[in-house]
Amino acid sequence: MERRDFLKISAIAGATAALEGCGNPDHQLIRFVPEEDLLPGIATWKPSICTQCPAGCGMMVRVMQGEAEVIRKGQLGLLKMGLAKKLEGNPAHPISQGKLCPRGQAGLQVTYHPDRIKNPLVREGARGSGQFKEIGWDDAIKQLASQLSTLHTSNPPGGLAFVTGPLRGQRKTILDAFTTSFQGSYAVGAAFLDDSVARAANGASFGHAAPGTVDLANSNYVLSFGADFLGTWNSPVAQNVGFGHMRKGRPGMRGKFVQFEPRISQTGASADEFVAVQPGAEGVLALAIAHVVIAEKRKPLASAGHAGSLIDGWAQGLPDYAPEKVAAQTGVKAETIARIAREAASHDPAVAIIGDSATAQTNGYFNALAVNALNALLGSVGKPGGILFGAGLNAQASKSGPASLELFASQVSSGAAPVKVLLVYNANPIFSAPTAWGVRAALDKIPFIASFASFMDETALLADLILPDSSPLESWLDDVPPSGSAKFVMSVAPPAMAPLHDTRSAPDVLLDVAQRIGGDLAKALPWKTYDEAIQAAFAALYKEKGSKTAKDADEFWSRAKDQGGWWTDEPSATANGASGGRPIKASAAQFDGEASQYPFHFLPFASQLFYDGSLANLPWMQEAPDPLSTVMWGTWLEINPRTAQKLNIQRGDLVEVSSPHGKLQAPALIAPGVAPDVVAMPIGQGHESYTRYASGRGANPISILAPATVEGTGALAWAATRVKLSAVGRSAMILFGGSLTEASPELKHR
Amino acid sequence: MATKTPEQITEDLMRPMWGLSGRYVLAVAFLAGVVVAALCAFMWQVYAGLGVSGLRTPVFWGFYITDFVFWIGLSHAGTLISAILRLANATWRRPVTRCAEVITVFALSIGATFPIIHLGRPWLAFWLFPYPSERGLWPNIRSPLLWDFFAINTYLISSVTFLLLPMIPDFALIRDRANGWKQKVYGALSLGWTGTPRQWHRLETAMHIMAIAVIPVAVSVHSIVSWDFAMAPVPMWHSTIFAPYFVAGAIFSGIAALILAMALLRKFLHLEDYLLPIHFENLGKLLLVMSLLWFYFVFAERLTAWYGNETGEMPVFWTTQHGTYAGLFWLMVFCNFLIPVPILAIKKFRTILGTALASFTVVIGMWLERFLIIVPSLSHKYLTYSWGTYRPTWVEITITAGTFCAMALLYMIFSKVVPLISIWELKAGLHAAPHTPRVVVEPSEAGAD
Amino acid sequence: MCRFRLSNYLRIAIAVGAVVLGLAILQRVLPAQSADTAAQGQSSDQFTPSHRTISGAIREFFYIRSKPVQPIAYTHKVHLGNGMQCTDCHVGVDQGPDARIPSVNFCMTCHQVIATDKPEIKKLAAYKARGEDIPWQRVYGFEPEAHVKFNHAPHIRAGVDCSVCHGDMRQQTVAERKVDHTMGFCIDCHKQKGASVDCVTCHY
Amino acid sequence: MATPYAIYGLFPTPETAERGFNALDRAGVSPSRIIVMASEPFDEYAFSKMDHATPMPYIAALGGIVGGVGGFFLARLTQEAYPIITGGMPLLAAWPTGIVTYELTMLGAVITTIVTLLVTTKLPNWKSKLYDHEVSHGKILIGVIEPSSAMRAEIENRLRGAGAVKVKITGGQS
Amino acid sequence: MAHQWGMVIDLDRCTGCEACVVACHAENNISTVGEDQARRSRAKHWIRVERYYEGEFPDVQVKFMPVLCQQCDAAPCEPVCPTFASYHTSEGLNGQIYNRCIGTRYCANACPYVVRYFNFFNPVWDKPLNLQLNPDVSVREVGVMEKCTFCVQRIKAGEIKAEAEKRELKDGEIQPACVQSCAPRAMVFGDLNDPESEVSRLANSGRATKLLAELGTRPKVTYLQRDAWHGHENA
Repeated sequence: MERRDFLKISAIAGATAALEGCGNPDHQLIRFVPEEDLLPGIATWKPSICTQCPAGCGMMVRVMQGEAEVIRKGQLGLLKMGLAKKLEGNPAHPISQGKLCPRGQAGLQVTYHPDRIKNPLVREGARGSGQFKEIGWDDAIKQLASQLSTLHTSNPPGGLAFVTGPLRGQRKTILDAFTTSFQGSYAVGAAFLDDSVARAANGASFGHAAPGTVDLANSNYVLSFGADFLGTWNSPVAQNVGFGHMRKGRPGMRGKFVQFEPRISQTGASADEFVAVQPGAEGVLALAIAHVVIAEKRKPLASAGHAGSLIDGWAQGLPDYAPEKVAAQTGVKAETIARIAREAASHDPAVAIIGDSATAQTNGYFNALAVNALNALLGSVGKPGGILFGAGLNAQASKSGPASLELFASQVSSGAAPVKVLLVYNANPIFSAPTAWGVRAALDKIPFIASFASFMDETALLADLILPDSSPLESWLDDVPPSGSAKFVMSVAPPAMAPLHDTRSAPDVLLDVAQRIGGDLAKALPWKTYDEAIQAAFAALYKEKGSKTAKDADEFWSRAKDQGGWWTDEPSATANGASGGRPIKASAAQFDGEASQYPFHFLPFASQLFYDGSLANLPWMQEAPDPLSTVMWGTWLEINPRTAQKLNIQRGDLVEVSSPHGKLQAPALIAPGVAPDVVAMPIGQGHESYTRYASGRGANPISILAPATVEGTGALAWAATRVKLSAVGRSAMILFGGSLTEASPELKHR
Repeated sequence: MATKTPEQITEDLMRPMWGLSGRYVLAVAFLAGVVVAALCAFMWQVYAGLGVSGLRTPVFWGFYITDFVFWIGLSHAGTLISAILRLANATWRRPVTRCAEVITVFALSIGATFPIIHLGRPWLAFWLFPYPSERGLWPNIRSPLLWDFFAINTYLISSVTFLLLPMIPDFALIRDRANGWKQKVYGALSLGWTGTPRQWHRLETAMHIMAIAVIPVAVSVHSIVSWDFAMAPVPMWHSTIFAPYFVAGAIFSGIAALILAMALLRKFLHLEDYLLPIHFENLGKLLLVMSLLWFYFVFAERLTAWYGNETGEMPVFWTTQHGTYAGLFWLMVFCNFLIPVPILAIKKFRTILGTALASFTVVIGMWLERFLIIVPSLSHKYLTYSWGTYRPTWVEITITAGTFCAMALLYMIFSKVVPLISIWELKAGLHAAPHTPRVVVEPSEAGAD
Repeated sequence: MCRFRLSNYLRIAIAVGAVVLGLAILQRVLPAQSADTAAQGQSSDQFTPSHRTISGAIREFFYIRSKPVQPIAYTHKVHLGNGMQCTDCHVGVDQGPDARIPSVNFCMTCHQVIATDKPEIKKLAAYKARGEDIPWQRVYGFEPEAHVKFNHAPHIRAGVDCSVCHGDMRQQTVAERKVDHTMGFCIDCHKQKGASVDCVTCHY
Repeated sequence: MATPYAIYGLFPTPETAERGFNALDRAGVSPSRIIVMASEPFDEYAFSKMDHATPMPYIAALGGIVGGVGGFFLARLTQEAYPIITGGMPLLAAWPTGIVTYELTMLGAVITTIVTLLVTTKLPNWKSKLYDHEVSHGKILIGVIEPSSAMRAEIENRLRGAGAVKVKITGGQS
Repeated sequence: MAHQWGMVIDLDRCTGCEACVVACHAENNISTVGEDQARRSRAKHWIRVERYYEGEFPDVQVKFMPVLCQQCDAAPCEPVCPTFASYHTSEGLNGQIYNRCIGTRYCANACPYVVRYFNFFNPVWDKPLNLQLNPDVSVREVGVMEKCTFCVQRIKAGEIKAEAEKRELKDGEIQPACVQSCAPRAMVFGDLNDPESEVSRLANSGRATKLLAELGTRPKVTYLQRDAWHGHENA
C-alpha cells in the first residue's frame, strides 16, 4: 500500500475518532490558558512592517482570536490566541500609503508556513546531510556564545563573518557592534538585488549615497532605463501609488512614461512607449538624449552641474553622442531619440530612472552616472516630480557598506580570511550567488556556521546550528527606509501576535549572546531585548528632531508604536552636495562569453512574485500567475518568436541554456516581448531545498551567471552573461494561468 | 408458403422466455460486471469529489451531459416511432412496436440518471422537486433544468404505461401457460385479464389516446433538452435552431437504435419468422430520411454560423472545422451521413445487415454530435485568456461504458420476462382486416442475415 | 408557513443509498485511489466543512448532533439566581458576532474564595492548577455546511431577548440545546420582526 | 338442486364462435347475460361488438385540463407561497410557466386515461368467477351467466350444435 | 434606496501587479489547489489579471485587464440555477448561496466571463496555514460553486457598523480586498445609486466601457479604457 493511501485511511480513522469525540472533552486535545483575553469575532488592527522586500512598507495587521494547535512545555494542545488574518498597507505610512504589493499580501504565509523551522536545531549528520537534532534555546545560545568567545582567545585570531540581507535600523547597529568587536571580521551583503551601484553613482553625482526617491506622482515625463519600478525595483508600492497619480490623479494632466529595455518587463508593459535598447547601451542612450536637449538649447548645458561634469565631453555638448552616431550601438532610431528628447525637455518636470539590468552591466556605473547627468540636465534633481534625496538618511546609508560576497568567498577559500564563525541572517548566499563564486566551497572551509533561518534553505542546510528567527509578525521590527518617500521615516512595530512555535527573534538572540560574551560588545549593546534597543533609537530621534505633538520621549515612543513609526509631515529634500571625482568616459558593456559561441544575451529578471527567490516557498506566490507569462508553479525561458522559429523551438520545449560557467534546463516560452538576441529567465525557482512548495521546482538562472562585476563597484553584473541554447528534445509542460497571448478581436480596443 | 397458426405464434414468441442458455448467462455476467464497475466509479466520485472526473474550468460539462442528451435522444426510438406507426395504422408495425417501446423506457431511465450523476452534490438532487418546506424555498421554475425535471417525468410515466398496457393480455397468456410462483406473479401482473370484448375495446381505445398524447410529449422533451444549451449565452449554443435540430437528431438516433436492437433480437432470439426484411427495409427508409434531415440541420447551423462571422462564435466554429475537434467533427459527418446514406439509398444494400451496419455508425455518430455540441463551445468562450481543454478520466469512461452495458443488460433480462413481440397484436394482425399480410415464412429470406 | 418537513422523508430514502455507498467505498475503492485525490492529501480538520468519514456525512445529512458533555457541571440557574447577568461572563456578545466563553482565569476571579469546597469548584481549581483551560463544549452553533454567518450584536440591538434563542437559562443548570435553530426558526422571526430574509443576509 | 353460475362452450375458431353466439341470441338469451372471452380482439366478429362506445377520449381531455390547471398553479405557487427575494429580478416568466403547464397537461391526460381504462374494465380483478385457461390456448369462450334451470339443457345443446368442442358448467352454488 | 454596489477599473492605472489576486486569496479563504490540480485548470482566482500581447517586437504592446465577477444586472448565471443558489441580492450582487448549491455548474457554463470557480475537491490547508483563514468568510466544500462576492462580508460588516452608529455609509468606506490593496488605485468601489459617489462619476466618464457589453449582461463593473498621451504642442 502506498504511503499516501495509508495517510488517507489513517486520516479517516482519525476523523472517526474525532467524530466520536465531538462534544466530549475526554477525546479532545487539552486547552492551555489563553495569555491574552481577546473578544471573539472582533478584529483588532496592529501596525507592522513588511519585510518581504527591502522597501520597508508600513502595514496594518488584522488580528482575530483563533484556536491554534501549539506545543507548550512539550505538550500538544489548543491555545486561544490572537492570529494575524490579513495584511493591509498602513494608510498613515508615507511609503505604503495604505497599499501593499502581492508579495506583501503573502507575508501571512511566512508565519503560518507548514515547513517553518519550529525550534533550535543542531547538526547531527555530516554537513549538508540535513540531519539535525532539536535542542533547547538555552543550550543553543550557549553554543553560539562559546563559539564566539573562543574567537577572542583563539590563536591565530579567527574572524567572524556576518552574511546578511540588507539590514537597517537597530539590526544594523547590532550587526556593526558584533563586527567591530571581533577583529578581522566581515559584514557581507548577500542580497542579489542590491542598490550599491545606484548608491555609488548618486554619491558621486549628487553627494547622496542613497537610492533616492522618484517623485512619480508629480512628474510629467518619465524615462525609465531598465528599472522595473512598478514590479520589484526599489520601493514598488510607493512607486505604483505615484504612477497611478501620474497617469490619472491630476485632472487634465497625464504624464508620459517611456521605458527603455531589451525585454518588455511588467513595468514596460504599462509604458506609453516601449523602446527596445541594446543591453548595456542605456547610458549612451541617455547621453544621446542629453545631446539633443543641449544641442537644441532646450536646457542649459550648465544646469547639469557636477553630475554633468562627471561625463567626459559634457562641456563640449557631448559631440560623440549625436543620435545618428549612437543609433546603431543603442539599436534606437535617431529620430526616436530626438523626439523623446524634445518631449522630455518640454514637459517639466521630467525624470529619468535607471535600475535593474541597466545597472547590472559591467558598465552599469557609467550608465547610472549618465542617467544622473540627464536628470540633472532636465533639472529634476531635488525638485517635485523629479528625484529626491531625503535628509538624514545618509547617516544610515553612508555607514561602511558590506563587503562583496564574491570577495569574501574568494578570500575564505584562499585562506586569506581566516573566518572561524559564520552567522547567516535573512540571506541565502548559496542560492543568490553564481556558482562561479565558489560560495559553497568557501562555506565548507568555515568550521562553525550558525543560521537564523526560518526555513531549511540551501544555506541553512549547511549550518551547524540553527536558531530559528520568529516570523516578522511575531517579532519587534524597526526600519529606516532610505527610499520610497522624501519624508524622513523611522518605522517601528511591536509583535502582531505571539510566536506559534518555539522560535525567537534573531536580534533578541544576538543581544542575549552579547550579554553572555560581555566585554565591550556587551557595552556596545546595553539592551536586554530588541524593543529596548528600538526604544533607545526613538529616544535619540526625539532628541534630534523633537516632536510637535509628543511632550516627552515616552509619549513619542508610545505614539510611534501605535501608528507604526514616526515621520516628518513635509518632504525633507536636500540640494546637491557633491564635488570631486574625475570625468568618466563611456565604456562599452563587456559580456562574458564569445558572441560567436554564445549568441544570446542572458537576462535574468526579478520575479514579481518570488522577488529574488526568497518568496518561492509561499503557496500563494506559486499559484498566482506571473503577470506577463501567466505561468504558475514553475519557471520558463523567454525566447523571441522569430528566434524560436529559427531554432525550431516550440512553446514548452525543454531548452538547455549553457553559459561558460554552467548550464541549466528550462521550458521555452515564446514571448513577443523579448529581443531576438536576448533570452530572459525569471529568478526565484530552482531551489534545491526550500520547503515542500519550492524544492526541486524549475531552475535557478543565477547559478550559471558569469562572475563579472560592475566597474567602479563590487556589485555583481548579473546581466553581463552570454549563453547558447540547445533543445533537449523533450517537452516540459508549462502550466499557464491564461490560455492565449493574443486578445480576441472584441477586446482589442481596450 | 406455410401460414403460422395462432398457437405456433404464441409458442414461438414465448420460447425465449423459458430456460437459460450458457451463452446468455455468460453475457449477463459480463454486462453486470461492467455495470457494477460503473457503479463503483460513481461511488468513488461521490466520495472523493467531482474532481476525479476530467471536468475543469471552463469545460464544466463533459461526458455526463453528453451521455444524458444521447440517451434521452435514443429514447425517441420507441414511443415516438411506435406511436406514429400506430396512428398511421401501419400494419407492419405490429412486431416492431414493443421492441421500440422497451428501448424508450430503458434509455430514458438511464438518461435521466445522468443529471444526478453529474451533480457536485448528488445527494441533494431532491431539491429540484417542488415540495413545501419551512425554509420557504422553491425550485427556480425559470431554470431549464427544472423544465427537464417535469418533461422527463411526464415522458417516463407515459412511456412506461404505453409499454405496459398492451402487455396485460400477454401476461394473461403467460399466466395460463406457467405454473407455480410464475403463475402467481404473472397472474398478478395480468390484473386478472379475461379478454372480454369490453376489455379489448377499451384497451385499444386507451392505446390510441396514449399514442396521441405521447408524441407531443416526446417532441417537447427533446426540445427542452436542447434548451438546456440554447438558453445560455455560450457561442454556438444560443441558437433558435436547436430545438428542432435536437428532436430530429433524437428520432434519427432512436430509429438507428431500434434497427440495431431488432437485428440483434432477430439473431439471438430466432425471430427470423417475425422480424422480416420488410421491417428493416421500411425502418431503413425512415433512417435515410432522418439522415438527410440531420445533415440539412447541421448544414444550416454551420452555414449561418460561418456567414454570421461573429467574433464570439468563429473560434468554436473553426475548432470544429480544422482545429482541435475537427477530427471528431468529420468522423461524425462520416458516421451520420457519408456511410448511412449510400447504404440506405441503394435498395441492394438496404438489407438487414446493411441497415444494421448503418444504424451502428449512426449511433456512434450521434454520440459524437452531442459531445461536439457541448465541449468545443465551452472550451472557447469569449475571453481568449480563459480558453480551455477537456480530457475525460477513467471514471467518466467507466460510467459511460456502464450505461451502454446497462442498456443491453436490461434488454436481455427483459427478454426473459416478457415476449419482446406483442403476441396478441400479432395474432390480431392475422385476421384483423383482409388487406393484412399473413405472417409467413419465406425460406428465401430466412437466412438473409 | 408550512411546517411539513417532507425533506426529511426524502432524506431517509436517499440516505439508504448513501449508507450502502459509503460502506462499499470504505471496503473497496479506498486503497485504489487516483492521483487526483491523492494530491488533495489529508485535509485539515479545522475550518474545512468536509466530511472525512461516511458517518460524518450521514450525521450531517440528518442533522444528527451529539449531545455536548461539559467538563464541569456549571449551573446557569445558580449564577443567574445570584443576580449575575449573561453579559457578565459572555462578554462581547453585544459588540460582535460571538459571545466569549470565559476562561478558567475569569471563573477563578470569584471562585478563589467563593464555594471553594464544592466538588465542581475543586475541579475548576484543578484545571487552573494544571495550567489548563476548561474544555467547554459547544451547545449551539451552526454546522459549517450551513454557511450561516450569525452575528449576535445586531440581534441584541434589535431587542431580541437571549431566551428567544437559548431558552430560559434561569431554569437550566448545565446548558442544553433547548431551541432548535433551524432555518425555519430564523426566518419566521425575521418575518415577524420585518428583518431582511434575503439569503445573503445570513449565508455568505 | 344447485343452480350453476354459468354454462359456456369453448369454440375452436371465430366462425364457430360466431355461430354459437347467434344460436344463443336466437334462443332469446338476453345479450347482457351472454359472456365472451378470447385471447385476441376479434373486432370484425359480431360477438365482440357488444360494447357501447366509451367517452374515454373526453375523460382524458378533461384530465388533461385538470393537470394543466394544476401545473399552472404549481408554477405560480412560487410567487404566491414562497416570495424569495431576488433583488427585483422576476421570479417567474410566462414562457417557463407555459412549459410546466404543458407538461402537466399531458401527464394529466395520460394518467386519467389509464385510470378510466382500469375502472371501466373493472381491472384489476384477480378472482373473476368465470374463466377458462383454454381461452389463452386459442379457444373462444361463449357462455351464459346464471341460466334459468329451464333453459340449461337448451343452451347446452345449442352450444354443442354450433360446434363448441367442450361445454362446461361452473360454480354451482345453491 | 438600497445600495447598488459597483466597481470601476481604470486600465490606464492598472500595472498588472497581481496584488489584487493575492489579496483576494488572503481575504476570501480561497484554497491553493497545488500544481497537479492547477494543471487540470482548477486553480481558483476570483479575480485574475488577463494579459494580452499586441504587435511584434520591438513594437509590442501589453495590456492588463483584471477580470472578476462582473455582478451583472442581467446575469446569465441567475435564471439557470434550479435552486436559487445563484440569485440577485437586494443590493444588486450576484449572490452565491453555497449551502443551497447542488453543483449543476450550469451557472458557470452560462457565465460568459468564466469567473465562476467550482470546488472539485474539498479545500486543503497544510497545517497551520489553516490558521490564517478568515472567520468572516465561509470555506466552501466540495461540489459547490464559488465566485467573487465583492467581499460581501466587508459590505455586511460596514452596514452593521453604520447601523450600530446610526448613520449612513460614507462613500469609499467599504473596500473589497482587491480595491484596498491596489497601489496605483486602479480600482474604485462604491454605490452606483449614489450619483455623488466616485464610482458613479467614473462609471459615467468618457472612457467607460463594459466587458462584452454586446451580450447585454449589464455588468456593474466598468472598465476605463487605457488612455493615450497627448503632449502639448511644442513637443
